[in-house]
Amino acid sequence: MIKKILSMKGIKKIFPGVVALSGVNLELEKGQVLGLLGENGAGKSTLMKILAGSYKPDGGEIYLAEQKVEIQDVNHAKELGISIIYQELSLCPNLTVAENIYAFQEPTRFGLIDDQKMIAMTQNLFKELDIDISPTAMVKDLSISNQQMVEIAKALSTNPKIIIMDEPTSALSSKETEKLFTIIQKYKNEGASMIYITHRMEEIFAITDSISVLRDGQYIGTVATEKTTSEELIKMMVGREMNQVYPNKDFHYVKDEKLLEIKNYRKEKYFYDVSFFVRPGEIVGLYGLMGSGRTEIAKGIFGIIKKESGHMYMKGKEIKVKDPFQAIEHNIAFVTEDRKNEGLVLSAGVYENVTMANLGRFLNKFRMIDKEKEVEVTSQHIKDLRIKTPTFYQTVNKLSGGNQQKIVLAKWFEIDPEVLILDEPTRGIDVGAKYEIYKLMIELARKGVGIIIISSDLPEILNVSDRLLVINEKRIIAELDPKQTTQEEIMTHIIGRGDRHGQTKELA
Amino acid sequence: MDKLKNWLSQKKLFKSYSGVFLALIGLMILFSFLSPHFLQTNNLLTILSQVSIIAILAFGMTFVLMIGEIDLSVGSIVALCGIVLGVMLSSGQSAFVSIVIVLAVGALAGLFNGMISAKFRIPTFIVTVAAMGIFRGIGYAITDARPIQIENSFILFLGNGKIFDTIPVPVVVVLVLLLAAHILLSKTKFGRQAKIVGGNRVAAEYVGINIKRLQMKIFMITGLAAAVSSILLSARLYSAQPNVAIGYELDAIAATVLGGTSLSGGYGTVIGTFIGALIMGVINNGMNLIGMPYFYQQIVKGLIIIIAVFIDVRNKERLLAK
Amino acid sequence: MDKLKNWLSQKKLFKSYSGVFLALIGLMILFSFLSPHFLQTNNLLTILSQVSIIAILAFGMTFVLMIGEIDLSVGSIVALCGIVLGVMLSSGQSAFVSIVIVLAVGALAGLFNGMISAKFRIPTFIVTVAAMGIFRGIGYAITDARPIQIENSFILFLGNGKIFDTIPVPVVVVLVLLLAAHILLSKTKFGRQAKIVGGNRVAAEYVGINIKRLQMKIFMITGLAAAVSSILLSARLYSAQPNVAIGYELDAIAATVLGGTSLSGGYGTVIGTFIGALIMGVINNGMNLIGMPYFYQQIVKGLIIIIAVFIDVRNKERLLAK
Amino acid sequence: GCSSTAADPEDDQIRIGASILTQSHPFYVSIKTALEEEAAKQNVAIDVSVADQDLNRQISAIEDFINKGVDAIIITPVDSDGVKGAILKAKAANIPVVTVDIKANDVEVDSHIATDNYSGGMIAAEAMAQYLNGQGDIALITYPEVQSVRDRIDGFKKIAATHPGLTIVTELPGRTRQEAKSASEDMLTGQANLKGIFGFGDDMAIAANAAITERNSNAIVVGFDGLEEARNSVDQDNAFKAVVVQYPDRMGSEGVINAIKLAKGEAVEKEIPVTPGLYIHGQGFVDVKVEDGKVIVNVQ
Ligand SMILES: Nc1ncnc2c1ncn2[C@@H]1O[C@H](COP(=O)(O)OP(=O)(O)OP(=O)(O)O)[C@@H](O)[C@H]1O
Ligand SMILES: Nc1ncnc2c1ncn2[C@@H]1O[C@H](COP(=O)(O)OP(=O)(O)OP(=O)(O)O)[C@@H](O)[C@H]1O
Ligand SMILES: [Mg+2]
Ligand SMILES: [Mg+2]
Repeated sequence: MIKKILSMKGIKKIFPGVVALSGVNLELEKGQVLGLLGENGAGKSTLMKILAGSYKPDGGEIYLAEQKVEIQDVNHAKELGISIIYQELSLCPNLTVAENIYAFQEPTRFGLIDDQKMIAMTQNLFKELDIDISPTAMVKDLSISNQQMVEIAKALSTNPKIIIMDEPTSALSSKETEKLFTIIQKYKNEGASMIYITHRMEEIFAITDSISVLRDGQYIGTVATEKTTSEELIKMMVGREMNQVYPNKDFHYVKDEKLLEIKNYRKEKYFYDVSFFVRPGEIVGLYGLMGSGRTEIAKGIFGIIKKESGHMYMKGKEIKVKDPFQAIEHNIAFVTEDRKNEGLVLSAGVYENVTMANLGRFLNKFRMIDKEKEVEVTSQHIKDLRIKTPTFYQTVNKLSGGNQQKIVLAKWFEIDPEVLILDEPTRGIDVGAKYEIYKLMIELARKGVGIIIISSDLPEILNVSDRLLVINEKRIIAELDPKQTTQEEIMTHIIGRGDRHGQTKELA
Repeated sequence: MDKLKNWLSQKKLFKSYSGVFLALIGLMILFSFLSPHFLQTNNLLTILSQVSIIAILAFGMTFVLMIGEIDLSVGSIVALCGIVLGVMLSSGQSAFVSIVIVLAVGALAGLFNGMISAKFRIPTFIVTVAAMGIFRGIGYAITDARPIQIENSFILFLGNGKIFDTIPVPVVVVLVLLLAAHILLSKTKFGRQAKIVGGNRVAAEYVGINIKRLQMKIFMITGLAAAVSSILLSARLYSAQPNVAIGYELDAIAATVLGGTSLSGGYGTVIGTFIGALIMGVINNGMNLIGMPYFYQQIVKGLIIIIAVFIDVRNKERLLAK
Repeated sequence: MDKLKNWLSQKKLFKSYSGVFLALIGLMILFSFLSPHFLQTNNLLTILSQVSIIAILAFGMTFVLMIGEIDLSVGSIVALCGIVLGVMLSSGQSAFVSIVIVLAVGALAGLFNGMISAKFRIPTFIVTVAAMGIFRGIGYAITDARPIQIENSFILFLGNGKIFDTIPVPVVVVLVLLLAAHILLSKTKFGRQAKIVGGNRVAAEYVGINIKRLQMKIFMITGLAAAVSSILLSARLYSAQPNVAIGYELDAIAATVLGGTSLSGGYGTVIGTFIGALIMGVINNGMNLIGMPYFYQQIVKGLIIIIAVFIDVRNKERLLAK
Repeated sequence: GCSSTAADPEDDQIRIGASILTQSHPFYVSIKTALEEEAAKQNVAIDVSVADQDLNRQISAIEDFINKGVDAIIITPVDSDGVKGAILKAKAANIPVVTVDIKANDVEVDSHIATDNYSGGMIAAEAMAQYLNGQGDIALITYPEVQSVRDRIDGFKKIAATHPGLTIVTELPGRTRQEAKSASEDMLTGQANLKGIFGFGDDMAIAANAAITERNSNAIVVGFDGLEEARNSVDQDNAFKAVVVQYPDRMGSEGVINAIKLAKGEAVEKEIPVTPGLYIHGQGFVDVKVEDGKVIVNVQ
């Protein structure tokens, strides 16, 4: 019986201007879940893409079940029993759920695709994984979290021996995360091995058996999960001590007045009766399950989803926000949750992405863009947020996921907002950088900025926000003090509300 | 008939082109009021055989647009294949051998486009705009720009003959190819791969699709479609000429886009394309029948195309809103 | 150190069109060996004034492609604007008034394209392919297809005059427009917004860019470019005709893509476009000088275009690999 | 039953369908105008369809005429060979066909009215030779895709070959005035001793004339078609010395007259050749004859 199902030795990978991996080792035992940790840009995804056959390594060796292999391409990797959930969503929006899951491995009959069988296979798979999504729904109509569940199902559909999960939970809420953990446990019991990448410490301890850490493309070490602490792991990752994950915010707000107030916002199917306010310097958290409507509310405030009725007030004066342009005019900033589709221009450089929401500020007296200034400002953000990029000209599609997310943040910090809406702002961001971002948020708050934060990361939202609004069924159902409340209390609110679901739905 | 309708309306797919279909029906009603000749069986069959050449090109184009690429050389491939047909026939080859060789030439021309663009990573727009000159130039060079008469009776039958003395052969050909292309695009793994590539290239790579190979195959399909078109066209013209089918690439693309295929890839149906081609054919025929002056034909045709797409866009939005 | 890095990466930007530039130089060396007349100052200036018309269209096209759209109607706008120029001049208007009106007509034609496509969400391919027929049809209808002679000496000077008895006026015009378009695209907020829209429409919308308005403005720019082209062209031909500039849209797009602009938007430079246009001009002129037979001209031109883009693609990859 | 092919019941007026090669050229605009004017004069209805130089479209238009049940069809073929199918279809429907300007090969039409392009080309060459005293390098602007142009060029070359001092040094494509102007400029750059340019159409001759004027070259130009703009240019003192003149208006009206006769079942002449004329600087129209492969003309 072979225990060591995979070992990677001295893996190297060089991109133009970047050494992504310089001799990394990795070992995986059968039936084990290996956590892979490292800061943004450490090389985790690159290493996994090499294993999955979508990159060719520039050096090093790979052994599967102690047999040396040269992984030719993704098909070869699949044949070898390696399956991967990529960090970035990689589904076809123009196909249905079932068509995506069985893409390139469709069942056929008489040479033609057997749709009925494919749908049945999807249904079986979903039943096994306890996923509730219609196999015939178009992927473009699904929420991100559902798309992520489809990705997970797709990776499992081939009955792989090694499953790689690159930040699978960054788009999931706690409920789906639990579901995923059940799935992982099940496959593990059936003898599959897994490599699990995340930036959430509590997940590492909940699910892994041992942990390997990368830093700056180098292999730092491997530890058994039972024998380590999050302090030790953080130290391995960032190379220094970090005694705090959440910085301390020593004030609730800077002024007891309503900076931004929403009254009775309503849009059929998207949100109902939304009324709340944020004070200068206050951080208001919105929490809810997947599909509860948090993102829609934020989009409604920002004028992306056009409200049918309701009012908005800024410092007591009514304002009209019909589109993002007007929102920005009123100094409202909105960090969207889907960085690739809604946030970044992947084909443009770092500096162009950072300055795009506030170009007016970068014009010289001839109304020309002042590139020096762009570069200067971008450099500052690169330093503040510790963005890892070879130059500020680098096109952002070449950056690691976490660093891309930081650029979206930089873009909105750049407009000097009075109200900052953050939808899953720390998705895919490493512990160290998260800390920096929380600190920046507190600094902004201290200057009087009102912050609304949406997060599916419960510990995060409980620690960061001053006031917590619970969202369910497109409505605000409760307001809680995050310092006093517990996860159980929040769930009671949501589930208590859940009893009346039937009625709400009939009304709608 | 009713059963067919029932079955059709159940199909979600059908709804995706019900907008263009509406536009087509609207146009037909309009022209049937404007000209008493329009709705005659004979005229309807004439329209079908008139559009057959563009429609077949557009079937091929649907595959190319599906993967987000473009082929501007199809008109020139038609010309080149026609010349080859003429040369083969006049050098005494049989119709069968000539057809096989013409199809091979079309596929090779397509392969040229597909290979150069895929292997050397050159945008297909550039490759096919260049190939446009190359293929037509070869056609001219072969015959010194002179037409070659086509006298082979089987070939002439393909372009001008009638089955049961009523149904023009090109109509049969176009319907058979419609079915084949529809199945290929929407029911086979090959068609699905095209859709995946057009929808998300990265995802396609990740699931292991060999995009380059697929691209080559797809350009071979447009080449083959052009070869078939060239046979029908040469027969229709009783001659092979290097200066035919100029600008047909734009007509074929317009028919395809009119039929709902997205220029940026991922969406499209062959049936929609056929309806798109029919709309163009009905406009041309209808305006000829009512004797509209030439200058106005161009203007009116442009406006009708815009309106047809507008109806389609609106219809799709209405369906989505439901 | 940081400064050096900064400077280097700026150079990298320059290098982004060094590949096409290389191809251009290669071609020029080739033709200077093949024809003793090629490198004469006079001939080089002739090439510049021959390409001026396509180059100006291609400048406008660069903006359209930048936002991921396409304009197939520019050739027809050139024809229509020329006719308007001819009609104005022969009805006794001054050159100044005529030019202003021609520019306005060009901008309006562009606005038509931009507005229809943006407001009704119709693909620009369809709108401009339709507009192609509409604008040219109007041109024909105005003059009944007859040419109008241009006799106004100022207008003729614009197309055929020389400054200091050596530099053709069109060359000056094209260089001034090159500078203006380059600044507009790469140095202004407007140009940057175009790049953002081309790169990611949703992200652009979310940072408050009014995409529809931008699209309308950009189509007005292509319309204006076409109007300027039409003035030079009419002067060059000493007449306004509705059948000029057929197919120029493809030449303009080819020059633009040859110059490195991406057809799917988000990337492109005006200088690259100019180099692309020059390559096409040098090919045409060089082959004429050596008297290459007509049929082979088309073939050779196609092959050269492919090779030029190939050099460019390879060069970019080589640079990246460093 | 909607498959009847009967003509419109409401009128017994004669209805003619005409398919014209193109409308983007003044020559064919003249033919079209002549067709329409003659039809109005004779009180018959006429539908003119434009093929835009697309043979397939021409055939479609003729099919549409047949479906509509016209009494006669006039065609200026896009291509001599390619129009055969359409003519056969018309014949099968018992509709008489008249061709104008360009012949149909390998199929019999009821009447054909045309300029003799080959002879026209010969006349142009002879005029060029006489202007140059039989000596010098000359260049041709061509459009080899079009049959009538090929005929002109062939005729030109035939006579040019009879003058040993004349050398055709280059042939470049110039399908539009713009292309012709670039081609002329490049001819003048590439051929230092160029003495003459033959343009196959008015547009080409006018473009060549402009290029020569701008370059102060002493080359001369001979053109073909001879519509008003070109004749005006020949009248002026410049390089454009002579133009072979066709008579599109005459061809148009003869076409309609024959079509009406055929529709009524009357007999017509099978061929009406229209010999082109020659219009030269300082003299206007001059006498010209083509006999035994020789051109008899005097331009001095
Ligand atoms: N295609 C590419 N071209 C150039 N550089 C790249 C490319 N892909 C990744 N890189 C660089 O390689 C380094 C490692 O990236 P990788 O995506 O592996 O990081 P990661 O550990 O997954 O980070 P994250 O936690 O942010 O996802 C980064 O510096 C990144 O900028
Ligand atoms: N593009 C879309 N088209 C149609 N429906 C959508 C689209 N995006 C989201 N929805 C629907 O809107 C609802 C809410 O979406 P979403 O899941 O983004 O809300 P959320 O509360 O922000 O949750 P999360 O942040 O966990 O994604 C879901 O029912 C989803 O199906
Ligand atoms: Mg990663
Ligand atoms: Mg959300």
